[in-house]
Amino acid sequence: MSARYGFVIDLDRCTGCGACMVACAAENNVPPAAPRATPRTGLTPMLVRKVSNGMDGIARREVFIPIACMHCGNETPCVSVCPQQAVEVDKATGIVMQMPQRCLGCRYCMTACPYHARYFNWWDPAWPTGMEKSLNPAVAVRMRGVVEKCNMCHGRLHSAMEKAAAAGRREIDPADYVPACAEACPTGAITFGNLADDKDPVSHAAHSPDAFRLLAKLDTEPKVYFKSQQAWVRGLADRESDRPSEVQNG
Amino acid sequence: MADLVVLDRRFIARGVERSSALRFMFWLVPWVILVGLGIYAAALCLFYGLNQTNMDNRFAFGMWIYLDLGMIALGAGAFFTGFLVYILKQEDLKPILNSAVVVGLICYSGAVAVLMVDVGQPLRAWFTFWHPNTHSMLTEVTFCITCYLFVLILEYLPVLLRNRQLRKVPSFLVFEHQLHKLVPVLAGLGAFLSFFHQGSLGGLYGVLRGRPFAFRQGFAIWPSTFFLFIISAMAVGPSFLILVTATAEAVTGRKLVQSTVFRKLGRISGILLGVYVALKAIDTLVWLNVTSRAVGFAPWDFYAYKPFGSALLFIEILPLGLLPVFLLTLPMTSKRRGWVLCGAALACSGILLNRFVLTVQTLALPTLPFDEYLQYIPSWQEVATFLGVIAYGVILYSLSYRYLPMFGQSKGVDKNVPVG
Amino acid sequence: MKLSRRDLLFGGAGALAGLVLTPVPWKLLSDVSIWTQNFPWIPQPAHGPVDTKFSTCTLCEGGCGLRVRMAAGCPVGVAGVRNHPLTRGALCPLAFAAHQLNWHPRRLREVRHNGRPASWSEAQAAFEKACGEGPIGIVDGRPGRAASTVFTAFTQKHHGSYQSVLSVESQALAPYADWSGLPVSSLGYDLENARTIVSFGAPVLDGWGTPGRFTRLWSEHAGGAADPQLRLIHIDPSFSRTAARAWRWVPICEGSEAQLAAGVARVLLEERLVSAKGPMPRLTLEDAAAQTDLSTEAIRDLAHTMVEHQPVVVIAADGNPSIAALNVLLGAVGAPGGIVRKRADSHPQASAAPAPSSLRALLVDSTVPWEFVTPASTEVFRFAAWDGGGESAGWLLPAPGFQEELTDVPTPSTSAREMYAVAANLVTPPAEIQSATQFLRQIDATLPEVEKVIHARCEEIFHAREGTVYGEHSVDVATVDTAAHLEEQLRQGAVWLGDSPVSAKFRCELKEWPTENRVSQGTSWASTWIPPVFPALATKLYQESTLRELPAWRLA
Amino acid sequence: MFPWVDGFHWSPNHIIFLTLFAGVVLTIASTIARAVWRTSTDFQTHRATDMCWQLNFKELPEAERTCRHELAGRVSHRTCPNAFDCRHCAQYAEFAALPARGGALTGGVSFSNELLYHRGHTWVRPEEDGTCTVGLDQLADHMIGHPDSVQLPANGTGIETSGVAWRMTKNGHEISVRAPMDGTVVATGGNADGWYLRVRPTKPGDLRHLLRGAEVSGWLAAELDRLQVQFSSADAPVCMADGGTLMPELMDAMPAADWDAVLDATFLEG
Amino acid sequence: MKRNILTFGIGMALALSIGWIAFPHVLYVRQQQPLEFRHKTHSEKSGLTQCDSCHVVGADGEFSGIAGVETCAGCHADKVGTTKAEATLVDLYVKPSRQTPWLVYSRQPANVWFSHAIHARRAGLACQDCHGSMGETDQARVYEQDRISGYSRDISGHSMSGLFRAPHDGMKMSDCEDCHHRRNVQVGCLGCHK
Repeated sequence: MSARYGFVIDLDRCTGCGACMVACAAENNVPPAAPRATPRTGLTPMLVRKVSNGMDGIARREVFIPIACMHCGNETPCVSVCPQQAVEVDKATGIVMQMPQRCLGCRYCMTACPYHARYFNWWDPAWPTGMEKSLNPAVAVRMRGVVEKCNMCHGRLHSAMEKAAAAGRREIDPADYVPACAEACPTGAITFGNLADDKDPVSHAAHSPDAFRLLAKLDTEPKVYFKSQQAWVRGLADRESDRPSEVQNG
Repeated sequence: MADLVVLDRRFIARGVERSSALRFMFWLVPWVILVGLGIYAAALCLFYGLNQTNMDNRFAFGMWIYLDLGMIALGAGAFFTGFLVYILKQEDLKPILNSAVVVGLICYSGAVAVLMVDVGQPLRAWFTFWHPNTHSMLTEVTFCITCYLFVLILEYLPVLLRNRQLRKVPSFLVFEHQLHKLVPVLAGLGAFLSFFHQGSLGGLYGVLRGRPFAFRQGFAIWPSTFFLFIISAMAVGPSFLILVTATAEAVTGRKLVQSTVFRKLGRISGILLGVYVALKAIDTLVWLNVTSRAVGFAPWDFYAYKPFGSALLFIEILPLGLLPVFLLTLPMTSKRRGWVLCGAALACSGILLNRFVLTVQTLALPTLPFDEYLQYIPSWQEVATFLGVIAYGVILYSLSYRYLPMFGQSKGVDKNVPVG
Repeated sequence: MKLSRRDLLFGGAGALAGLVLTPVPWKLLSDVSIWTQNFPWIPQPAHGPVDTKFSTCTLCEGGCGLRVRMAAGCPVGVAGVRNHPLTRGALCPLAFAAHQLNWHPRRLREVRHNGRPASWSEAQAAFEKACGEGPIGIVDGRPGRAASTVFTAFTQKHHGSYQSVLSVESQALAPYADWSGLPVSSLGYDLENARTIVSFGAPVLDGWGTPGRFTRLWSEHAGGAADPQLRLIHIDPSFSRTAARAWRWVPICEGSEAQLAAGVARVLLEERLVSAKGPMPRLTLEDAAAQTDLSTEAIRDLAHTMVEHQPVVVIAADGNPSIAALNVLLGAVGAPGGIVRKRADSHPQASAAPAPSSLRALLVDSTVPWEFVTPASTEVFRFAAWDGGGESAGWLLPAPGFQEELTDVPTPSTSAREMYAVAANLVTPPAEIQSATQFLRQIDATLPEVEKVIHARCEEIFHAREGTVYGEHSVDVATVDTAAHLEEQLRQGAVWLGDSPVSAKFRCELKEWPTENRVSQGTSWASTWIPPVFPALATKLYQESTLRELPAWRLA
Repeated sequence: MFPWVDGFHWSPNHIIFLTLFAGVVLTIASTIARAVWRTSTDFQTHRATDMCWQLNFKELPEAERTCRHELAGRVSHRTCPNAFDCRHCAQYAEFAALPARGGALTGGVSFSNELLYHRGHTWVRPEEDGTCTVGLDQLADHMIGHPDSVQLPANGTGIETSGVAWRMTKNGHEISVRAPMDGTVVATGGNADGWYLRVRPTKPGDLRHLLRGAEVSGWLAAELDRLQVQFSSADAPVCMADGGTLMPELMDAMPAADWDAVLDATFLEG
Repeated sequence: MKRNILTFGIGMALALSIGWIAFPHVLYVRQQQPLEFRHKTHSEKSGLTQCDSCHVVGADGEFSGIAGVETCAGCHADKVGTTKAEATLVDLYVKPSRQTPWLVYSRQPANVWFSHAIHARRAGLACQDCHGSMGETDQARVYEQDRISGYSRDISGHSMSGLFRAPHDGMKMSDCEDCHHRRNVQVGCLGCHK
């Protein structure tokens, strides 16, 4: 099987509640914020950012953009730069995989990523006493001094594969593999599926006229699509000269 | 104390005048303090992790990477002078050679030391050698710099073994003699390695298609910055040697090399700088009109963010690029020591500015349409480490100057020079 | 022979050469880097069997279904339940980290009296003494539970008073209760059938009621469509999340919701947009416009849009009667798609009156929000799983935390249909922890056991033979064979939902337009969240990003 | 990446990379290896001693490298090109033929015409039995006086011209005395005996490189000048006003002087 | 000259002996299993000949690993035989139904995901292919743990040099990769890491 897993995120449906962020952190054993952590040094493999059209009053529009690793499929910027093969694109799934155990923390990949979707463990991961019992056994805890990012909840992919194997199947049941963010989204704004499969609703949505990708002109073939019926939101895909003047970021 | 003075005297070559031991110690004190501070700061970073710095997820590279790029560019004098003397047989540059080796050693060892603090998992750094990714510029850099550091150490060894006390051990003396005979090989090797890692350091940012401000097209696998960095490093290496030597002369109050050496270095530096500036200008034009627009970025937007205005670009090319070229090459100025020094200084700062723009400004600029422009002020730990490395350089240079035949001066030459 | 320096030199060289030919340097090199891959001070997940349990969230009255992944007997992940009738797999952002709450640093693990450690026996003695000396009161944060039955039983026997604290959502329904004489708990919103929803500052897309019930509904019937089936009109001084996603956002002056309601009412009546004839508010349209900082056209336009797509229902953020009155005018009371009446109502009449200071002692259940103010004169026995800070006068009694006790979950106040679910005790609570009911039963053993009450309720449902049980697959109660079987299903996380609401009209008599202009308190995104603390991972939302702000009265 | 590391596969990239890397590493390694190897062979082929001397000679100030013939006044100005080893000197014969105009030695060190002097301040006296006696000349003797310790080579050990003959220490200064000739030690004396070694020459009668007669006086004069210059820096009593004699136990008498430099110069150390 | 060679040799010999003989003893902590367990006895006497009579792959493919005490209780509810180990098992673990703190020889680190379902079911590997003759062992051998990395010695393998290894010695990443290579199985990092 050679799948190309990806997301289609309907920005008109995203209420910016943040369920995806929390669910992602819980699923992937991301530690709670260190006392001195800030939005600039935090660990948020899934990050919902708030962007406004810069107007005020009744003309004001806001959109929440969930940003995780885009799993670029072409010239993947972070893969070619890693000096010791800690990042690679999985042939079978198209997932861009980050290996914290191999990473030496040079952070070159972070400078390479146009989406700032990679995060560095500035602190030793720490949980309040006893809370380590609530860690998810399907995912290893990262250590200080390495880069991490969205691995598409590979822990869930593993259990799906295991389940399939136990049933003597090679292919996994798509229902068994849904990343935490997509599962958590209370409005169904985040949808996940196999872009290579034409029958998959997600690959349909990806081709809808409302769909767009961020910085597509960089030609890195990101596998996360966004969707909106509002023109100004679709306008956020590329940085033209007339950007929204002021923007707040999450 | 007294026998310390005697000891110190014993290591200074006979007949060579050096300032009094006491005076030398006073000179060292501030630098030693700085090094201590630097070590303390580095220890904090290694023990508590990089949260001690002010870097963050957007500013993943900070002051230290800038330091590395800058130092390695300035340290290029080592390989380039070696290349000129041993391969191109420019014998008249020989007097400056040892000094060049020491400067190179300082810059490279310093850079590697900082790098070891900069990475999050220094204990795993060797993975790069075990599982290298041949597509990564950083791999190229790591391999070349490590190898070249060995080369530099080997080049430094003969100088070291010529110390008055060490040479009294016959086997050392003979080994020094034999090794010295082989140095041309090392010089060639050094040139080869430097060529690659200087380039790769440029490539480091040039390949970042995710950072349109830094991204450049190029030839084969190498972006244009690869070649720009090589030329700029070769151009600025000699200039830095001029500065260092001049400083040493000022501090010691001795004439260490003939002015002809300065003039020659200056001219070489100037000519190469000229080539560099020309290429740089072309590269910038290509980027402005093709590369950047191709990926949907209006190039002048990058300069819309203060304090980094488009002024930086012009400063880099004109007063810090073209001007030194003239100062170092034109007959009337290149004869005057003052002008040469001035030109060298401008050239060095030009390259440092270039490295700064590439490392810091690139990261400060937003890529996503809804990103904002970020600022970053290094923490005291970063600054302290930075200064520590500089101080280490000064100390190593001073020690080498005091106890080793740095400028090939033989006994009695500067007998009649006033005590510096 | 004595060792010369040269000997040492050569010996050292030999040792060095030899060492390189041994595993020492290489093994150490690799081991040290393996060490960096599992730093001993970094926690590792426990080994143990993994399985999935279903339950219901008790952290607010929403009654959302939970799918809890357990490893080695501990919850390691929380998710929604796809076929849960109300939430359909959706949860609030905080629930996804709720399983970490039990290890929250502010978790209460010992009895405290006036801030000093004490013992259960002391607390018990003190409470018994209080019962002897005078009337005691029990405050319940969530009426209609088995525990509530225990409380009422106790108060009846010991001549105490039982009160319950109403959630913001129920308070919004209180006016209809006053006008119709029905208990608040029997009313709800029939959102599923509404086509226009006008929220006066209620964060309907941000944690209101049963989070997920409306978000799912909205995303199915509205999403970002320009002309949606379900129109959401949001009236809010600030550009809140709901405002950002609403079909229309009407910004008005802080606290002028009542005036706007009056203005709209005036337009509706004057222009005969509704069948109702009155009462007419005193406030003129111009005054309303002036006070709400809207143009008269805007208000008129709003009124027209409201009635364009029927049925329409107005949702208030709080119990402001003027806004409720608007529903009466719109005929949204006792009609499909409006304020409806759940079928039976077995719940005790709940009164939101504050505790009379005549009481000798007051037992506050852990379901009561931390900011509930107790009269200074009475001795307070405060049950809580987490310490909400502030000076803790009286007794602070450690209560079971997340999924640590067997309890039942009654109908959420906003729901249009009756619901009944059971939250199992998936986690064995630490020693030294007791629920209020356990505490009371130690004083009076004749009180009913929570388990028994739940059992009885199940029997009741079984014999009524109405509604549906939503477990792995939904089955009508009528087809369930035994009550025991029903109870077992509910205990394993299934949900019982009553049949659709009776359309039997109930009338609200409205003599004159309410004049009360109470300012609706700004409802924060976590207003329904009862624990005084947030899960550790909520820091992702307000510290490691600027997506949210930590509500002032919550503790990280 | 490397053929023996998990998951390695040959690809053009890897091949280029490996070749370059291997090349670099080999070059570095071989360079070191060659230097070490050559060094050890130099020692085995007894070239080492001579090389060391040659190198040290190069480092000597020009004033201390004057040719014996200039010292003897045969030629006006000449610097020795052969590291004081006249056995390899082409012009030796032609210069030696010239008449010497050696002035009498002023400033109180005496020397004997029977002795042949080495520039390292040792003398050689050929004996009847074909062996040679080796001792310290008067200047060195006066300078050191009674050495604190003397390390003489065992009988049978070979010594090479300008190699180390024996070691002495005085007031914490290590002094290694250069051998005046090639040969094998047959007997050892000491400071008290007035001689230090008795040596059987390797090539009998080949002592052409040693100073004699007028050369010695010229040389000693130059040496005394040097000493004066060196002492002048130290706050020492002017010990050698013209006509005065060099006082014995000089090192004890003038502890303040820069003996390190003086000894290095006197015994021709680097 | 001779002397130099001699001293050089001595130094070398010293280093070699320390590195090859003393080092392993220093590096590894040796621990005894909590119980004297005999696979042999169980397979011969009690006829539990199949590995999966105790080590089970569940319906979702989850592997039970070493059987829980409840499985032991199946036969050892009361003392079977009179050995000391028997007494310990029943009194210390079965009666209070406390899990036996086995030291797992082949326990992979937390960052490794190994699925018995995939390897044993789908790929059809036999248990012996990796665990060797564990099933026939007649006593629980000493558990050796690396002081620095904390891994069981079975992971890095018992041969220090990595050469002349006994079959089934070592369960390192390289071993997995070799096997995958031989059967040309293509998996990325996260195919085996979590």
